[in-house]
Amino acid sequence: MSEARIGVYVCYCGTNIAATIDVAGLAGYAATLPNVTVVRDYKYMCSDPGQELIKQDIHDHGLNRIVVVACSPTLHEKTFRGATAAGGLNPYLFHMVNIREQASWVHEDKAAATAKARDLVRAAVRRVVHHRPLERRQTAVHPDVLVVGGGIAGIHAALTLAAAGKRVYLVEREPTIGGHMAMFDKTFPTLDCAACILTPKMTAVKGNRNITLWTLSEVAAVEGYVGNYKVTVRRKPRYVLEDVCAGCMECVEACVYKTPKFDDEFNLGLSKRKPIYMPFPQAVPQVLVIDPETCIEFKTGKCKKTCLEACGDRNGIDLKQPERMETIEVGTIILATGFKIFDSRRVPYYGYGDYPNVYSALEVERLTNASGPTGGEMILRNGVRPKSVAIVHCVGSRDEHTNRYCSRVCCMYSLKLAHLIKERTGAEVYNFYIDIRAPGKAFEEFYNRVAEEGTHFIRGKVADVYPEPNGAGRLIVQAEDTLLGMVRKIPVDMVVLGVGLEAKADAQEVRRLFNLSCSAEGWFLERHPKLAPVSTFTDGVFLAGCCQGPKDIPDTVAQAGAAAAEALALIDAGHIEMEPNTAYIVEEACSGCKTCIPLCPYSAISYREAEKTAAINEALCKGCGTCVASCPSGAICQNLFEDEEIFQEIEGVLEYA
Amino acid sequence: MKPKVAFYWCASCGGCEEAVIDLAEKVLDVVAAVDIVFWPVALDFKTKDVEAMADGSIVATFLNGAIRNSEQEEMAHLMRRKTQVLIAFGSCAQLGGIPGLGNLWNRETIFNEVYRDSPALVNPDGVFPVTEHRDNGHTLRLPRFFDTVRTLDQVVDVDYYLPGCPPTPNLIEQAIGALLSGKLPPKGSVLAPDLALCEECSRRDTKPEKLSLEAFHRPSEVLIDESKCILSQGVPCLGPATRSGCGAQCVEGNMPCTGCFGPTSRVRDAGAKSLSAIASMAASNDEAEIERILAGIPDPAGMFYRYSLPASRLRRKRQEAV
Amino acid sequence: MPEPFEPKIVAFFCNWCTYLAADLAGTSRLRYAPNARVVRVMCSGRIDPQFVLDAFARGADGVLIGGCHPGDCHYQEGNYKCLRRFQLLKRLASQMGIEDDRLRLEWISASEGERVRTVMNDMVEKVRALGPLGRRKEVEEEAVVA
Amino acid sequence: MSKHIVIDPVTRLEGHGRIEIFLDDAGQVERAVFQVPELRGFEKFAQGRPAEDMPQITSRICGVCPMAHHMAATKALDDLYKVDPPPAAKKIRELAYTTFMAEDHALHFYFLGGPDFIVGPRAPAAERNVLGVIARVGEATGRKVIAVRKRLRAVMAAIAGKAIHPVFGLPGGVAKRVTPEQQEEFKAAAEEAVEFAKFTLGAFEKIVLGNAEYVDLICSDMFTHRTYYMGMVDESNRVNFYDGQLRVAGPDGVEWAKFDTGRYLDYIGEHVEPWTHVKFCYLKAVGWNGFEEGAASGVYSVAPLARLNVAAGMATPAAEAAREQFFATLGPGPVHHTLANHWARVIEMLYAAERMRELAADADLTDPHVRNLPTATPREGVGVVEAPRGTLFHHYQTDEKGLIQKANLIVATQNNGARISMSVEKAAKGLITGGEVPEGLLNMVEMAFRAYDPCFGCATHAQGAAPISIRVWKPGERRACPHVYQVKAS
Repeated sequence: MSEARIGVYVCYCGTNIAATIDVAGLAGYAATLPNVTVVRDYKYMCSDPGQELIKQDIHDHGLNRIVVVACSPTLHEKTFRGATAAGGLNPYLFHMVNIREQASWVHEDKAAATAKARDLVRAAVRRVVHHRPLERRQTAVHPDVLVVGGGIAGIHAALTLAAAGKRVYLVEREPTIGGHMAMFDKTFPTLDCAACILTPKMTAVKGNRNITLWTLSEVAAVEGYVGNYKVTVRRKPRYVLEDVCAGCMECVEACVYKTPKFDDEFNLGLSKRKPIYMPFPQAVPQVLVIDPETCIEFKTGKCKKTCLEACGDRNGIDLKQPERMETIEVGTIILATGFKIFDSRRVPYYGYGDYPNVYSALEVERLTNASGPTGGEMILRNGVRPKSVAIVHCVGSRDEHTNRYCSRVCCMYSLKLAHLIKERTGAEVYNFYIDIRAPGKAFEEFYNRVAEEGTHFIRGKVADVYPEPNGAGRLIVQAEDTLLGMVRKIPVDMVVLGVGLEAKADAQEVRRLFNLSCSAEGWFLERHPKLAPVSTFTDGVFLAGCCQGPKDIPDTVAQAGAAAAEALALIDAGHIEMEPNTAYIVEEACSGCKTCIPLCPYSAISYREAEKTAAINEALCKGCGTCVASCPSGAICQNLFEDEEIFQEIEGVLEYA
Repeated sequence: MKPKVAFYWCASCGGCEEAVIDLAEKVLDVVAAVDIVFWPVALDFKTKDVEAMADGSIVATFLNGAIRNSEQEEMAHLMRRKTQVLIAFGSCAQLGGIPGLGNLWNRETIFNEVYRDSPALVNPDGVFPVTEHRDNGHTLRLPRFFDTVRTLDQVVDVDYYLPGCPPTPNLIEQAIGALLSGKLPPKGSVLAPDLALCEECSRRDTKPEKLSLEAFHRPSEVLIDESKCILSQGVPCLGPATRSGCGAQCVEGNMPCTGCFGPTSRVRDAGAKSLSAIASMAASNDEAEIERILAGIPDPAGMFYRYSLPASRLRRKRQEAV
Repeated sequence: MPEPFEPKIVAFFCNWCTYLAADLAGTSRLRYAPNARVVRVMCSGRIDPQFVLDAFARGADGVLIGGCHPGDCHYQEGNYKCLRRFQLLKRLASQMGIEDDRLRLEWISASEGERVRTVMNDMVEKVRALGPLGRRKEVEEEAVVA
Repeated sequence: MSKHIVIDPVTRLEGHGRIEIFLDDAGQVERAVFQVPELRGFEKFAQGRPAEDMPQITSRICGVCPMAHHMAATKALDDLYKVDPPPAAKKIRELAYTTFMAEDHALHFYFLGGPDFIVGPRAPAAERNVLGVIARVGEATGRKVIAVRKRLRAVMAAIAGKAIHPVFGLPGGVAKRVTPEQQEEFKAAAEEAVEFAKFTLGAFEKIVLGNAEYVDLICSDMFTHRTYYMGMVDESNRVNFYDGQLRVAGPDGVEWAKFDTGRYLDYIGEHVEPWTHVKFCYLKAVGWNGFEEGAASGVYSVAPLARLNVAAGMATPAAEAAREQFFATLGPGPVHHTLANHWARVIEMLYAAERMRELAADADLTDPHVRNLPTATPREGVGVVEAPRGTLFHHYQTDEKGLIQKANLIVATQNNGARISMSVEKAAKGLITGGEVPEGLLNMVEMAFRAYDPCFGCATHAQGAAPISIRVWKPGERRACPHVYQVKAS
């Protein structure tokens, strides 16, 4: 290696760094370090003029190593590698020092923070000397895409990709796509009908030859890496053949159960269904489904199987239909697995589950829905139309005991429900709220409109819901009105709980399946909150909709489009460039002890009988370095993380100036 | 005039001298080719003869043994001064060797064990040896015993290393050959193959490709199958982490390699590396279960630093903690 | 008058969980003790026991290893390999007179910025209480023994 | 003439030591002190190690007699785990051991001690070595000596894995079986060993006993001490190196004690002097009465001469015949002449070779069952063998996991420590008169302890050895007490 000529570039990041670290002093110190040729400080290194400095110096001073002392490499490593390359150097002759996220932002004592920064710079300068030019590997991107979840997010992403001519696998766990949106009646703030805007998209999915729709299906395993994922999908039996069934419903008529007997999941148990049923009229696919939990044939084997007769020689029913495992190859994956609503039983004093007239907002969505259990008629379980209704906001949101976060949509849908209830019943509607959050387009206007309709707004958290003592059957809603500064006890016929949104119960398993990170609340973690909101830390896996965090339909659809676009970018590029941080074996140093072979999670290491040495398949290696650390004779090395580079870093941070 | 060669010993057992004598008839060839000017175990030349020589007049000195006391340190400096090519000869000089295990203790604890707590001892007055003892006008001195055993290159500049406890005659022969022919590798080289022992182990092919272990056994606990890789039988063998060149003698003797040849040139801390490799084989991801599996290795320091504690990154147990 | 003892801690953080958590602590402006110097590796499975002992030998008073929670490794199982080595290394370290609190393995996920602060502060306090490890000094003294 | 003479190091013995000789005004030796300036540490760093590692760790006490330490440690492990090796294992062990004894005695005779007689005590220093020996006995013979030794070392390596620092010893047996092919080679090697031992005995008789001056030297009072003797004997009180009871004979040759090795602590004590690192063994019951001869002093001696003195015979025919001739010549016994060790050593070499021949031919040798696995919980174990240089004790205490908690090692040269000091002083007083001290004379002082074939590596479990030096102080210097290093500097 020729004499190292290092350029060190220290960033002020405005005051982000400069406020806690003596940048000029740090630069001055860097200049005293061995092999350092040029040191510069600059207000914003990541800006064009900042990067220009690097290019210029490489040219003017014949630099062959670059160290940028600024923010986290996860943010700008790419940027500065780019600048290094633009200056005519191999981008890997560069190293980045993080003195913002991990120094200036977390320390107060300027002297201590600056001392820490000095140590880190010294380490980087020592390390970078040992860097070698590296080439990025290219790997082809499989053009097919997997979309997990058939709610509005998954549907929109799938249609967008299909429209671009890409083949999409849409995998949905339920018997139908549509997700939560299909359960809504109207959507805020425009009050247009959810079904009217959703069902056409659902049918479009079914009709699109680029989309393979698998309902009653779940992803069982994911192997491979960006551009080359191998996914195994478990397809549960429907017992009704999709390509045969015409959805004529005769089998339902014929079922030995004369009347529906079992809770209808889609209507949240507000109505009943038979063991063989159509999830809801507009379900996609328009195919019936048999629930083995409730079907007599499955439980006793002694059913007359009238459904089979009804279907006749169409033979659309196959009670022996097995579970199938399908393996598909895709280049990219979009996760749109959605959310679950908060279970109000966790707040006992609201009486949900105890008092029949306490409803969750989603149940009310069904009650107001024309295709719902009551055909859209707003009546209580006893068939009576409520004269007074309380809507309790922030149930399971903004709450120390359940979820601290704001679920973002509850205020607006609560206003929507207030409007609908008033419209359908003329009842007095009381909104118990903490704050009304209406930050979206036309949201505030909608809030005002609902207020003008005469809906009551009581600012206060509901402390208790209990039956009226006089036995008149109404419920007393008690809250402290923080505007009037007095406790209000309001008797109502119906209580609607504005439940918040939560991560799916199985979010952890899904996260592990796709190798993602989760926020503490269980929402999938985006790569960067601002610059990469739909990307994840696993290349080629993108997020759409509420699995990433609570959001409303417009945001969800926008995000789904963004995710589709990210996938398309990879697909149309045709290939992606992999980090060259792979492990490699120095063959003449390998004794063939085989220690490394079982340690590789990707089976990238194999033993070559002829040479009696181990070999690493670079295409399979993901660069974790586990084998490197375990090679007992030091015959395995890792690009970008060579032993020597790390030892230099250790020595660097500990060699006190 | 024949090149002058010397052999000397510091903190060692004499095994390295025996290894030279084990050159057998080849000793005569060596004697014919070189002029041995110092070799206490076999020849009657004295230190004063060495002191009388001009500095650098000895072409090569094979110095075995670690540095344990002040006299050895002085001899090391003397030999360095008189010698062009100084060879750290054997595990003790190269890595500290078995005596290096003394670095788990210090002068005081060792003295107490020997002169205070030894079972056969009858020492009512608590007499300890002293560096200077006056006895009706006569002064008797003993060298200063250090707390810490050091390798030769921690005391003087070393040109080459000849590994092994002891080095094998064929390596010694090759080294002398290289010296005489002037075909020497770069300074600081270890004069043995830079590959791990598995390379020359007759049992390599019997080792499964994917080996992970549900238990580690001590050689005393199991009957070792003479035909199979010892590690694959759950008995820790340091072969994968140890430099080859000995012909896998211990494994041929149906016992695991204990690492006397030290690490390859690419490893900085022999113990840490072999620990890493062996621990990684534990066939579990559960903390308690891993604990159970690794319990089969009751003495990590003694196993992984059997010959190399003074040469390890930490060199010794903390004085305060001894 | 001697300066009060400030422990030097070398921290090896995996790129995908603990390093991100440390970044998150930064973006969340959580304040913690400035004693640690982070060395980034792709996976805790890359952490060679040699690195840990080298850090101690060169004067670190404590070494902190940060990896993904069990089951969460970005590389599936690297953190388990780290755990296996760590458990044996821990015993070796204590044989060498290095106290438990000086060598820690912590599982910190990308979202646990708060935990980075807690662990850092806690470790610094514990090591401060233990005082300097002094390996570097001891070795230097050995070099001029006699 | 320089104010003092430094001979440094004393050569042709394993390990290191120092002798200080102080002269009075008349130039007569006033005091001669034998120092071992080194320290054992093995007992300490054995602590915490697994017991089964002891055979390999303690063999590093001495690279000349590693087999002795390896074997004592292995026997201690048998006792520790209360496990009895299968017959084949015992025979394999003893075969390796007797091979080693024959080889080691040969080494001493031709390389270390022999040159003083074959080349001559006052011959030029440059010739007083194995090369000088070869020059005297002829290159052909010289090459034979080397070849036989090589072959015996090969036998040891074949059985033990390594000749230097064996690996085969395990509680309850050995690590590896002996194959029929190996056995054939062993038989042949044993044959040659016996022939070679006889040849050596002949050479000794010719060169030494045939030389009146040497015989006088051997019998001279300055190389004679009347002390106790100790050695291991079999059930018929015959010399045995590998196993048996310990027998102690008084200066008068009468049996003073005979005991199981496990009870050694009842009989042996260790005494400390401030001016040396080696501890001096003595018989507890008699007590430590300084560096004195006679029945009233606990000082005793081990090694070849002692073994012959305590034994009623040798277990093999040719060796027995040689023993009888030995006592007939120097007899009746006990023989107190230190230099007679050289003769006794060659007789033992013959015994070792003959015993080796018996074992090599044994049918059990190739039985594949060479180990019984330990089942007992370990607590304490003692292992004792006769090393070339005398009785060797290994004694371990462990925790229930078999990790060493305490180790005690008493080695051959240590048993001889007191008598070696006495020999040196007596020889110095006998040889040095009038302060004129030619090199040859000093070599004869060296001979006084070379006869014991002392192993100061063993004696101190050398953690670091200082070369032996003989330093003669003139009266004037006494006041100044110059430090030897200052002298070197001047």
